[in-house]
Amino acid sequence: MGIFVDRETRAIVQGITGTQGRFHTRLMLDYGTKIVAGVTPGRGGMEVHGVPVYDTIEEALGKHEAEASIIFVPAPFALDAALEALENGLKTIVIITEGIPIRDSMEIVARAKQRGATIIGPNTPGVITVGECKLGIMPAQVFKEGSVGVASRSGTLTYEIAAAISRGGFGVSTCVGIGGDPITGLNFVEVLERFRDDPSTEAVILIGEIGGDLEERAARYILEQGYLKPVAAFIAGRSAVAGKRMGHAGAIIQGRAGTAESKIQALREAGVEVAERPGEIAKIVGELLGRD
Amino acid sequence: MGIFVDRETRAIVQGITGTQGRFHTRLMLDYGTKIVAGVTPGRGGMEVHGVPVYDTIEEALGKHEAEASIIFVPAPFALDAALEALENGLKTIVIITEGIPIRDSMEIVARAKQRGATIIGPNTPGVITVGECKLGIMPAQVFKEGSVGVASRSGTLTYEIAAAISRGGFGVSTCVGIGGDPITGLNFVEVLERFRDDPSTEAVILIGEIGGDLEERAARYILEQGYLKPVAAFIAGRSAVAGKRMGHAGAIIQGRAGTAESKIQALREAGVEVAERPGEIAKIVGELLGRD
Amino acid sequence: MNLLEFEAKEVFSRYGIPVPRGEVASTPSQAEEVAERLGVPVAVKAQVAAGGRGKAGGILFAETPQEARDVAGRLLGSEIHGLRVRKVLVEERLRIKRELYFGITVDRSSRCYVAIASSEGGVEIEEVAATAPERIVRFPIDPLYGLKSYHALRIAKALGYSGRQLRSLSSLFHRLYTLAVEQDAELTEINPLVETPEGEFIAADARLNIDDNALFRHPEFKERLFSEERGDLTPEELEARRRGLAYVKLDGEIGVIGNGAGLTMATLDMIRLQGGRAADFLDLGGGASSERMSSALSLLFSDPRVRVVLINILGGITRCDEVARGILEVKEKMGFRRPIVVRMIGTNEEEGRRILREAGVEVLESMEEAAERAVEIARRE
Amino acid sequence: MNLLEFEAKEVFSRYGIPVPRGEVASTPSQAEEVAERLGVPVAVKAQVAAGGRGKAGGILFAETPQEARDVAGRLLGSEIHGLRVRKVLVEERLRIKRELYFGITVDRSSRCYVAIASSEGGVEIEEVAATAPERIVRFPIDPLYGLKSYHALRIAKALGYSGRQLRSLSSLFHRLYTLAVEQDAELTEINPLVETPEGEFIAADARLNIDDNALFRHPEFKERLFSEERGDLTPEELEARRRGLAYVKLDGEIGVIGNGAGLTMATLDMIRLQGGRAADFLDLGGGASSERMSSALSLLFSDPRVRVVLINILGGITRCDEVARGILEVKEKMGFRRPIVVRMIGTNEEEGRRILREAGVEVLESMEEAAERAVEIARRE
Repeated sequence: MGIFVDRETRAIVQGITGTQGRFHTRLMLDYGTKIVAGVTPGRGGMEVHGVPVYDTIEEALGKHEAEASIIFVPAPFALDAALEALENGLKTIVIITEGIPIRDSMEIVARAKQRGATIIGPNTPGVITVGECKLGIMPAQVFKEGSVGVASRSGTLTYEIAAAISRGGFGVSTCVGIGGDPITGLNFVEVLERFRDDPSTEAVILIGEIGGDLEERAARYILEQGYLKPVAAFIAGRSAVAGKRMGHAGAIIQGRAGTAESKIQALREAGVEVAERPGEIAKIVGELLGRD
Repeated sequence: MGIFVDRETRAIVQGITGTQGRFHTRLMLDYGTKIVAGVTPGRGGMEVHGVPVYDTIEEALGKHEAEASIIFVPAPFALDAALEALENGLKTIVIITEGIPIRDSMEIVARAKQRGATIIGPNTPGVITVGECKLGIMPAQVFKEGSVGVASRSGTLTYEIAAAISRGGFGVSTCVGIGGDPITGLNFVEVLERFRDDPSTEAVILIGEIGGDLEERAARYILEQGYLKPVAAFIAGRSAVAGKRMGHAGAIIQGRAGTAESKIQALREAGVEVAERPGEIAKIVGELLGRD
Repeated sequence: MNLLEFEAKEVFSRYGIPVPRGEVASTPSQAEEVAERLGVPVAVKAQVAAGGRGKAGGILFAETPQEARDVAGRLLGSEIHGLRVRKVLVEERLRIKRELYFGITVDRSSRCYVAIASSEGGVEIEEVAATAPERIVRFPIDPLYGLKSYHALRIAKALGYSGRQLRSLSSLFHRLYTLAVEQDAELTEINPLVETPEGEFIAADARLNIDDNALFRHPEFKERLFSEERGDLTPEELEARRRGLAYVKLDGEIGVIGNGAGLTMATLDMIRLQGGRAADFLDLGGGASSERMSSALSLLFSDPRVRVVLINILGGITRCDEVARGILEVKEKMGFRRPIVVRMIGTNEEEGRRILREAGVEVLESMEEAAERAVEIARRE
Repeated sequence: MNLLEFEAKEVFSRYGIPVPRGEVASTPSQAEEVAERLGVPVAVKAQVAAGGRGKAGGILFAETPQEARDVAGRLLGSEIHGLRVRKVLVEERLRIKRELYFGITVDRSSRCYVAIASSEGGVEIEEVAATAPERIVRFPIDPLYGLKSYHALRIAKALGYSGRQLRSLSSLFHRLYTLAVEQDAELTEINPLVETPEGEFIAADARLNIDDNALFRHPEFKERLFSEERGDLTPEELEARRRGLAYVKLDGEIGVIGNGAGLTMATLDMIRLQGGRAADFLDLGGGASSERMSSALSLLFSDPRVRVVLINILGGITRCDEVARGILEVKEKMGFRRPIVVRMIGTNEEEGRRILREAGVEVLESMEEAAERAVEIARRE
């Protein structure tokens, strides 16, 4: 179970012959992920860790069945890679690539909507349904199987918190990186909706940061919908200054919008427990799940 | 009755304040067409022959109901005018404008398909359902009411034939100019389908010309579908030479494709009577309708 | 508007499509200099905007600069399909492993651009379509989506390429598509698209036909619309274009003026049915004014081949009296240099007839009659 | 990348958006010359890529060329919001009937561009949004459809214009949209957009922020990315950018290096919770190599404000031993110029710890502990 991916998910790796694609294909295979094919134009006929490589997705789908893909191609080619996946009917597309132009991301997301597909990312560590499928670049060892759903805008901070959850004796159902860019395929509300319907998830952790208003909208959603599963959060960037981009393209306070304070306040007003520091998360999870 | 427009049709004139728009608005009103509003950006608040003018279609539709429009704006602005009509939900759009770039026409037609709307033209005299509604620039006096449906790629040649029909004591149900450009919203097959379902039409005349293969496709349709109403045709351009554009942007024989001979042969093989000269049309109509 | 090969190749280069090294020359000695600079052997190619140039002897080869001079001398000033050769393109001679075809054109039935590729290049694509249709790949392009790089890959794959060549060929296809859209091409094609023994792809020939109606978006080409150098129009056609008339030169002796493309074509057809031959197609267009009429008539009067002028007007938006006044103007200015036959019906027909009757011109009722009369006069004159 | 006003106005002009007549000057005497050429009165505007420039005294006026020289002298070399003024823009002073606002920016929630217009220009749009939201028109733009001319008309109409002004204003809006898309703007705005007493619209100010990630499509701007003249980055930030590090200068004394933006931000937050102040945000990014680490550490060591460096690494793709080796490199090359505190867990953690222990560096387990230690050292030093 879990959301977006599970043990049945069959995936194609786009950009499988690059350094990153190659490296993570091995790690994903090691985790048990069903990588059925790879795609790199001009490299059709090769194999990468036993996975056959094709020039196009169309060709790959002529030989294999798949419903997901993970994209490692360089930023200037990511738009086309995503459109190729969409046009060929793939329904879950993880875009690891960092540095995609905003305009390209807007197009990807709009096309995905037309086709009813899910874009995870761009600039995401991907998604992992613990013990079942890892479609991403997160280190597997920090995750233990459990009932906490995690949605996050960052990478290593998520691993930090996942490790804290594990140390506390708890575990994760699915962890989704929605991505660190200003335009991403998923927002927190959409992930919360999925976790709501996932029987293997009992509580949800949101890992937010400065920039945009995804956290405020999540807070409003939780409040207005009377979200039934307990939610906790951590928000990075309370010490950030306005107008400066904090690493992630999306992590920027613009004018008065996007401050950590605004997000924390909104979440607290919606009854979400907001941790002061990552280390507190395990304790909070214990409270949420009703065990100490 | 008739097709595309009838006495209930309410239309907006786009480009109503230009010389052509103004002139033909009066002629259409004289014919009894329900012109409910005009649109010219920057001219909102004016009146043309008693028709109120607005800056945008959105505004016009705030005050009036309409389902059709007729476009007289210059070619560089025609794409936007058509898109505005489509976005605002109009379902029948007559594009009189000549000289629209092919790429713009391709976009107009593709967007119309998405929205389920009908584009008549570009580069068309428009459509007339005789005695009910004239949404076009054809001279009304050449048409008499009757049961012959006419679909044509040209203007004056159509009037020539309509006049011949009238002289022969017959009349027209609806006459549609599909337009003289290589890319048009309607083809002959689509018009034949409409005439098939129109009880006021008993026979159909197609007026074709060199270029493209609309006539051949119409012939194939008539043959394969066993079209039940009698069809006659006239094809202009038997003396045309390859590679030269005969006035209409669409009237050009390219390589071996688009000759009058090919069209005439295909139509005759489908059982369509093809007139040698416009003057024969009345006689042929008499035969089709079973009266001499 | 059909660009000349060297003009098209300039545009191709801008889009990163490889073309042979080469330069244009207007004189034999320039051709020699270019051949020297490039190194021999070279191809010397007549710059005329007509198809089948190769078969018509418009492409010659030279092993030495001197020979380049000679063959350039033979081409320059000659006529190919009725078009004068004013320039030649001198190019390195490519070594050829295989000749392919790639083009983007308008698919009228599907109302979109279509990419056409074939492993049979160097001959006309219609030829291939007729004899070996299985060698042609057609890819219709959704106007709201475009040709993406992975579509281009699919096309290149269908031609049997893989690896590095698959990438370079598909990238070339994609560039030509971008060019077609951005430049409003009605047709652009590379035939032959040469594969060299080293595995590179080079556009040996280049055709680019820009949609005349889109020239307002392309000021660069718009200027050439009325230029003598253009090369795909006869001097009469250029003059007519300057006067805003749709004119096509034909090879008969009956001048024809009509209003509306279909009606004018039908008039030509009628002349042919009567056994005559038209000297032209001249469409006044919609709502013709007296100036247009007089401009058209005087144009035909200046054509020595024309023995009689047949004017066929159906008054709708066009008013017959306006047209009649235009005819009268010509009479007053230059006199009727040739007999004229007028057929005129429709809006303000009576007033038009009256004006012409007073000028001694009889007006006929039917197209048939008018064509018959014109053919008769042409025979007699 | 934030363009300077005069650079943005160059781009605006290319798109046919009216801007005041003006020229840029690097010296007071150049400013005087420009004022003479333009005619007085003029505005003299500091060219720094920072908002609120007017309030900070960056825009002055001059009634004579001599005065233009004087005020330019005052601005040139001064600092506005920490950015050095290297150039001024000398412009004709506009006569103003009304000040509007128009901008195109990215709507993160709707995942599309949004056009924002207001009849309240000349103040920050966030200000208007807070105090008079009814004066703001927001128009979200479908990325697969675009802003059409009739959308622009609708926006201009909502500001209360009609007739000729409606057309000219909407055409200006449409041009700015075209610019935004073609230039990959993250934000472009005209504030104020001046309506003159004659009814013309002129972009009195111009802001254009180009998406850094799209610079591969804009070689023209890409070159400026590392240029000193850019003006919106401090020298340290520029140097970090050259080294490929995500670095933001802050005003404290604890140097921070992390891997991953979220983790680094959380580290800053932790320092603040402990009562300390960070000197920077420095993210090594994913899969950091030893070179990146050593480059980052030596950068912070060269900052005199830094009293202690806190390194927080979570090994995932990044390997702790790699990072440890990078730290060691710096020790060997330049020595530890400041105390360092390292927190490191994850992939190859043991090997990393061992390397650092041998170099005399203790590695801590938790972020909290590490932050506490760093704050303590900063107090002591």
